[in-house]
Amino acid sequence: MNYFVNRLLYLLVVFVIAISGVFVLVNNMPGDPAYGLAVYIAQQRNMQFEQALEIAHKMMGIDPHESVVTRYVKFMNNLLRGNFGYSTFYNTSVNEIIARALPWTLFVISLATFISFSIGIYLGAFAAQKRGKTIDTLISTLASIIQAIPPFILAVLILFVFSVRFRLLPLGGAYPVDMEPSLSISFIGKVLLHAVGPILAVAIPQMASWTLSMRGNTAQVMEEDFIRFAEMRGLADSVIASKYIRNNAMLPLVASLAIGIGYMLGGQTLVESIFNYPGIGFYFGKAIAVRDFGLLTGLFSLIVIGVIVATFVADFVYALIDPRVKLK
Amino acid sequence: MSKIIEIKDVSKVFSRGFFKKKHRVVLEDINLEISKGDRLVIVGESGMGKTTLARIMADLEKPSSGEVLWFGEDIHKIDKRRRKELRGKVQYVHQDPYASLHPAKTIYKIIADPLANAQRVNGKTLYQRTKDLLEKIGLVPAEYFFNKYPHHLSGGGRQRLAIARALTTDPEVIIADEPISMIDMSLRAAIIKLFKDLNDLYGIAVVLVLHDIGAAKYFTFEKGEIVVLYGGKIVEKGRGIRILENPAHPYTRVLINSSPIADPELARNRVLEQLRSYDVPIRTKESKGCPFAHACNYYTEKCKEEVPPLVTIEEGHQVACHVFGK
Amino acid sequence: MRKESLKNFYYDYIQPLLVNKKSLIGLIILTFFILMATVGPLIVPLDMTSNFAERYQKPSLKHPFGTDYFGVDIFQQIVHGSRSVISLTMLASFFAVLIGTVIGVARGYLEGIVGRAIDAIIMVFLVIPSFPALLILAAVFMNYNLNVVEIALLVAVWLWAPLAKQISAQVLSLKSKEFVEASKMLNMPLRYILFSDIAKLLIPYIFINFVMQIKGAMEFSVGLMFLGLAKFDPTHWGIMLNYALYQAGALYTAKGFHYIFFIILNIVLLIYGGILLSQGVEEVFNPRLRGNE
Amino acid sequence: MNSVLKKFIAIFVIVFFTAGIFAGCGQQTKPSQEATQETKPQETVKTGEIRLATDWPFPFHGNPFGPGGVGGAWWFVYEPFAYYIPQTGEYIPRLAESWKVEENKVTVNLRKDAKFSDGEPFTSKDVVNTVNFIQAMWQWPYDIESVEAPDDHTVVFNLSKTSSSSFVHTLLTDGAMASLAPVHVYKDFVDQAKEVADLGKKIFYLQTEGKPVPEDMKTEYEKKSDEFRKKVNDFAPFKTLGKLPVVGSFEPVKVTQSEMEMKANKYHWASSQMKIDRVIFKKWSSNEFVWASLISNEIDAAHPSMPKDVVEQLSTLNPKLHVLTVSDLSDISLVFNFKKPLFKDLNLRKAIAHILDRNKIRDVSVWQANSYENYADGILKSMESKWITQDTLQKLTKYNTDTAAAEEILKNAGYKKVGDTWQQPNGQPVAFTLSVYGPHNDWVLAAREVVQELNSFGFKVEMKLIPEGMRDQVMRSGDYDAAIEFGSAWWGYPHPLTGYQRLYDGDVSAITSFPAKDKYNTPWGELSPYDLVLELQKNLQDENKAMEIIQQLAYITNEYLPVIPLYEKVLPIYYNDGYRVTGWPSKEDPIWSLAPGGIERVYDLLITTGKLVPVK
Amino acid sequence: MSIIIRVEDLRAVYLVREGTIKAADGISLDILENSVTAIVGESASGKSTIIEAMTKTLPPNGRILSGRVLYKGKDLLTMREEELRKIRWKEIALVPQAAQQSLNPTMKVIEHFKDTVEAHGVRWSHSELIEKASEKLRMVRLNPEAVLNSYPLQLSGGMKQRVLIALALLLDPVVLILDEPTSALDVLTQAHIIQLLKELKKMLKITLIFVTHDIAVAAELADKVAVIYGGNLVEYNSTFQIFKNPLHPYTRGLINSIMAVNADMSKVKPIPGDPPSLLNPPSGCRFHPRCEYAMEICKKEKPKWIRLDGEAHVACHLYEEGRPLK
Repeated sequence: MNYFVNRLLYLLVVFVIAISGVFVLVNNMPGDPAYGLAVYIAQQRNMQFEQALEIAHKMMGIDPHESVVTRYVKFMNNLLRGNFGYSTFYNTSVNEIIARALPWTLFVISLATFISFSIGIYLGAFAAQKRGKTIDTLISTLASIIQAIPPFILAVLILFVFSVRFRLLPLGGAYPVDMEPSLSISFIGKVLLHAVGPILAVAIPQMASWTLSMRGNTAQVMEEDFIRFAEMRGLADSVIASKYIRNNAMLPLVASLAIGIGYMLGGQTLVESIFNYPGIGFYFGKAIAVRDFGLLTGLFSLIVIGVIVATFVADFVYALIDPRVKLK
Repeated sequence: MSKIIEIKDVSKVFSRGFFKKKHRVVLEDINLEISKGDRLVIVGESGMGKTTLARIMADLEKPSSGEVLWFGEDIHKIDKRRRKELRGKVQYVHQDPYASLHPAKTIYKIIADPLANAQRVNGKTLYQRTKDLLEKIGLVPAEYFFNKYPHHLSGGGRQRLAIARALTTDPEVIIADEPISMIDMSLRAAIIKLFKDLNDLYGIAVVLVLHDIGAAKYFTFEKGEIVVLYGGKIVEKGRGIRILENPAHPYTRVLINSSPIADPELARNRVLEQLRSYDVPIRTKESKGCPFAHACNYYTEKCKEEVPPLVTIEEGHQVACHVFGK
Repeated sequence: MRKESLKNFYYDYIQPLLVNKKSLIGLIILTFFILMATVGPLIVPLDMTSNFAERYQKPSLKHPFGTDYFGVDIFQQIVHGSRSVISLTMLASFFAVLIGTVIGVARGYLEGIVGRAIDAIIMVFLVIPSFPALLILAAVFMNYNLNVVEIALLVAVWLWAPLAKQISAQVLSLKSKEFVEASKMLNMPLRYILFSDIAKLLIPYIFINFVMQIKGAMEFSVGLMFLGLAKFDPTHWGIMLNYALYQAGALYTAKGFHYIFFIILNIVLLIYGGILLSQGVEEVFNPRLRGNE
Repeated sequence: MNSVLKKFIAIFVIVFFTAGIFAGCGQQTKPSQEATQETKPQETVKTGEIRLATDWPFPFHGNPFGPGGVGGAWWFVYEPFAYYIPQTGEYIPRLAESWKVEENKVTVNLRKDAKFSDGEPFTSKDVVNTVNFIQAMWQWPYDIESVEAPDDHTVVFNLSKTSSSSFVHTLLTDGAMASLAPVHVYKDFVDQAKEVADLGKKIFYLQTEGKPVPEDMKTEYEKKSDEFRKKVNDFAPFKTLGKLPVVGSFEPVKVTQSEMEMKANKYHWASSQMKIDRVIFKKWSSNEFVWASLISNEIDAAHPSMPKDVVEQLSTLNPKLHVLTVSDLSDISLVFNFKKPLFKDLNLRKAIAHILDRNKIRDVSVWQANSYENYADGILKSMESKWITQDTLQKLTKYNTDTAAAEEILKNAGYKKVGDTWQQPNGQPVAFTLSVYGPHNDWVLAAREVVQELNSFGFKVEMKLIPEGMRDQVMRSGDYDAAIEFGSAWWGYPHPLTGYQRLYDGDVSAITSFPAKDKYNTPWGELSPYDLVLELQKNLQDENKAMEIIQQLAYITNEYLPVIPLYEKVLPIYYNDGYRVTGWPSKEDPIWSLAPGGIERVYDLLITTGKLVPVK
Repeated sequence: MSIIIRVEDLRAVYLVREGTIKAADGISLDILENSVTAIVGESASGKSTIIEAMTKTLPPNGRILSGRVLYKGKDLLTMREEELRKIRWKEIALVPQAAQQSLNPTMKVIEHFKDTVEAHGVRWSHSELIEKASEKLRMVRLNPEAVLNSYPLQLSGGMKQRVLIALALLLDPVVLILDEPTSALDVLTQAHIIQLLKELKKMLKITLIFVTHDIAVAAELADKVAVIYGGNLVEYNSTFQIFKNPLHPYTRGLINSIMAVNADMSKVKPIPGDPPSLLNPPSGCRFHPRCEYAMEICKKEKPKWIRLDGEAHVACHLYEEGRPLK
């Protein structure tokens, strides 16, 4: 238990440093969210730009003269209370945006991770057991090639092929607006259908990397003495493959699974923007584009918290499932 | 000034846990001396503290209490430079020659680098000295090995190489931790022989940590001392041949009794002495009594309460036992 | 002696890579691209004059990869663009590996409060998501005219942390190795222990990471061009792709298939070469590394 | 371990399903029960639906004063007094039945059958309140000195003396003036709005008259307006009322991040003619996304810029897709930063005008656009013949693509070509950066072509992309050498004044720092374009005088090249005919010219006049 | 006594990056029922290869080139995998050398027992399983309650070794093969295991084959000893004969180099040189570079496997054509 307390304190320190770093970074970002509005006002009303800017600042509730330190103290203070700040662009609290967007992102990444993990584990173990055979070469070559495709290219291709060319998938959104959200089969079906694109874009590269890691791990575990001992005991291949090889090869991956989910929170910007999917990444991209610093810091903090929680959970899960760690 | 290493009242406690509450006494009040040209064997099973003792002697670990003197100077009180100077005189050979040799360096480099560092030589002299050293420990022809890597050698060859490396600083004492346990039976004698030769021919004091009583006997039957450790304490100490032929402590007896005998007839007829327990005792600061009490077949109530002192039962033979101490 | 050690080096590090199928193919691919970047522009001329009427020509002898939306030869652009792609990618990977190694080794060797502090720094860079951070950095540095080296450094800042973490773990285990202890016993100086004993075993590891970084650096550099941080280079593959996908909409027209295909092919092939090489390197060197643990 | 792993996976599955369910429920901003249960007027059931693409703020607040307003729903929701068709110059009455313009006074007679979508009648009180609201919130338009409501259906606007003559047009056609703040929705704010607006006006008039403004008045105003603004900004009718009562033809009923659903206003005055009772907006996230939506019939109409080949492909993939183009009343230009010494040299700008092949640039960038073949006179190509006399044209330099001419100009001015590179008279190479806003596809394509042509001529030009969200800032701060930007543009009011104002006393001059107040040599003597613009504004009603000034401005613009226009932007409008809706007017119909600056007006007009009908 | 396993001309190799390791090169051996056979050799001499090839459990890079292993008249090497699986463990159980890593680290000990039982279609209830497992664990002097619910890493090296033996005994096999059962164990534990095996042999009707590099262990336990050198069988004789009258020079060297506790230390004589690399084994007799009796023919011709009087088999040119060892 001491270990976890220790670890928690350490992660807390890391968190504070990271968040402060993010804050400094965002606050040094050039650009003024009120600029566009000011240009518009100045042009429409034929007034001096400086004056228009002042009006725009007031309209958006931005105080450009507030010192960075004050802002920082305010921000940290809010964060302590679980308040992620205020979005000037959306004119609402970041918490509300997170409440709207996070479930979708979590939905996509957890489903994508689940799918890619299960298939990747299976394929990796399968390939490793057929090491050197054609099927192994095929699987690992394919996985490597998929890994070589930059994710945004993959996302664009998926969108084009499935939504545009063959019109199999709906374009954009999380569900059709003319449906009432409910637990009905048809609604859940629509939600799943809308999520297929983003899920594929996340899951395919993931799957490739799980496959390759699992293949490597399996190959390593297969060399272990206890595998040969299991063979010597006359255990069936299927039992060895599942209980002995797969379980042991999977352990390190299960830990990285949790961490992976944390990291994916931050990596959704491109995919969600391409698929127009209303998750965290979508808002993140928007926040950068419109220089919504409040939203930006808020989402950044969320992602950092996500990664840290994931790291912590990974430690915990790993200790839970691996007796070698548990007993130490 | 013939004393090279003196260990005075050395204890070692390993602590762990967040508040360092869990602890384990690994060594307790050890006193030892090594003088020029000595042979010393530390025997005992694993977990008895022999490796820790050897590492403390070689200053690879700090004792929790007590003094370690090299050439009469407390190594934890002298300055770094002096310690460095003295360190060359005390060398250590690890148990596992696979791990103690750099896997990606050639044999030439493994010897020549420290040689150049210690002797401040280079060029042809370095080459010649490296060659001499390799030949000295029996890797002949030396040039054949120069561009080989450790994994090209057998276990015995590797251990020789590790010994050769220890010799680069012209040490006055070599401490070797289980130098033969990772080596094939047929090559073990040769390594022990090498240590004996180093001792005989160059006057280097040798401290061997062994669990193999036979090897201990081979090393000390001409001269040298044996120290038997149990539960972090010296239970018996004395001239090698004397102890092996007339063991006083019950543990020493069991140890000798359990050692393999290379004679089928004798082996089949011998009766193994069984202990009451084969567990390794875990001693804490609160532990009382003789560490062997829980396993000893001769224990008395006294053994549970009082730590037996190390008493001399004969010239050059000390034992720490309430029962056999007299 | 020297000749011998060269030979040894060849047999220990080069020859196994040539024997391993994966690393051999990877090496061939990478060599091909490096040649393309170095020698290519000298051989292949670049004519960027647009010719709208000649756009989307199918691959032919005259235009091996066809022409793009502007009617410019795609092959020429790929060849000339490889220079900026490869220089930025390689530099960024190099810096990432350099920073990662130095910090990782330092962390591995330093105990106590300094070590924990370095640990925390590594962790900080691990928990800040790199891509969004880079987006912001891109905006922050937008008005500085950064040169390739500076941009590579900027990219490397977000790549080194995982490597540093791995290296520090490696060093932590290596420094308690018995051969390191032996070097200490032999009074070997710290620099010898760090740069000869420890670094020697990290080299294959670092190399693998270097190759792995190529992928990350490649993606980042393309992203940076999109964002306008890196100096705009119309033949940079990332920009070509941007033109193809977003400006010219080549995906949406049957004529433009080859346009996108050849750009993606080259990007994927380059990264795939790196992946193959690193897989090969891992296969060749890791057993030995593992065997010594 | 096995069982633990299974548990772990089970937890995992549960977590993602709950996440999904959470995501499903409580996602969208939708009216509360109260709104849906309201008794509906008896209406014939209509089933027409049209799908469009646009943008809107999300979470949707329904407050036009809040950030983002109501997005693309604007013209469906807020009707102006009238629509103005630029091509015919005709005003189509909407909320106004008729109006009378007198000296500094506009009297508007409101339509008597206009009702809000919740059944409340639309009266002159709503207009008064709206004007107070805008003035209080936006500190604009102070052109309106006061507004009165003599009866429920008459509004009298008293304009200030300084009000420009084009303001009447704005007043009549601007969607903001009539119905933004219905009294029954904003009832808690009415008095406060009037108080703040009056105070603001008072200060403004004191300032324009050059009189001192008492400090306490200023502070009072600051305090009151801040308080008011904060209150209004926080007000989200769509959320708090659960509905958005609108006077326009459609009312938003359900809004998500990616889609917005609007239902017809049953009480709308044209309701009986409308055959379409539902509008679905898709989020316009990127042009490619809109292309994809058009191909797959996800939307019925949109106006993205699209390369030629994509259009061809689209038409083959979707034969129901039609395209037409209208002038976007704006042009894309090469603009210079006159703070950089390089561009102060007119010779260089002239040479550039000769080097560029503007037809080629147009082909690459927006192929449907109108090309400026010869001139750079600051008047849109499509309007040139209307505003520039033959006589004037004779006087203008023709900038046809002619590199030899360019070379000659440069050589005469002391430039030298050394190797492949042109050098300035001071020995420096002609080198600069061309900045272009990254997210605008057509601009980037144009920039690439410009850079390419200039480089092959022997200049050293590099291109730089301005990241998303940074355009105004970069351009305003003058942190560029040359750039691609809107040049002279008409925007809402199709008169050369708008364009010249932009060039010499507005946005473009703000970013280029073109010395507009300097005097320039013309056949009419030494003239300053800045003065000319002011003069033109004063003489707008006097057509002859205006024409004369316009000739002079055209001359200066063409000869002194504050910007080089590349092509006249057009709005390509794509619509699916016969998939969901049909009845689109012919491509020549002047109604399309209403599209620039608010294409939803066209859709609204087509629906409310019953022209667009659902496909059976 | 009848022959239970007959090995005929067994050849097995390992494929490695550098080439082919000829680990077992023409081994022929008869194992008698209910006897204890020791296979003695240095590390990498091919001794483990023999038993692994016999049971077809070579590591993935191992290949059996030729030979037959007849168990009760059936050739194990050509037997179908399914059939072989049934025989494995139920009739022939092999306890591998690496006892430390031979248990799945993520499974409790009890699950290993369960797996093994299930694999052989034995239908025991859970309580039956516990009972049987406990019985076998008690047989190797382990506390079943504690051990069964432990993870492997909670057990000491000696305990793991005993767990493996208990596991091997679970289905009452006919033949029990142990690979280095005592190496890497402490003296007392080693003696303990040897004692245990002796008792097992008395208690159960079982054929025991074990592999060791310590010929002293063979002396204690074995009825017959087979000596392997460099992948070749060099001598096969009864234990008593081997120790009394070693025929092959290597066997003789091996016995002379033992540092047993009862030995005359002045006669201990290490074998010079290093064991051969099986990648490029020496020509002719593989021992010739280290053999003090080496003749010209030894370099060229491989000695034949000849049977001398009694049970003695040897492969040495000294005995061919009736040349007696002097």
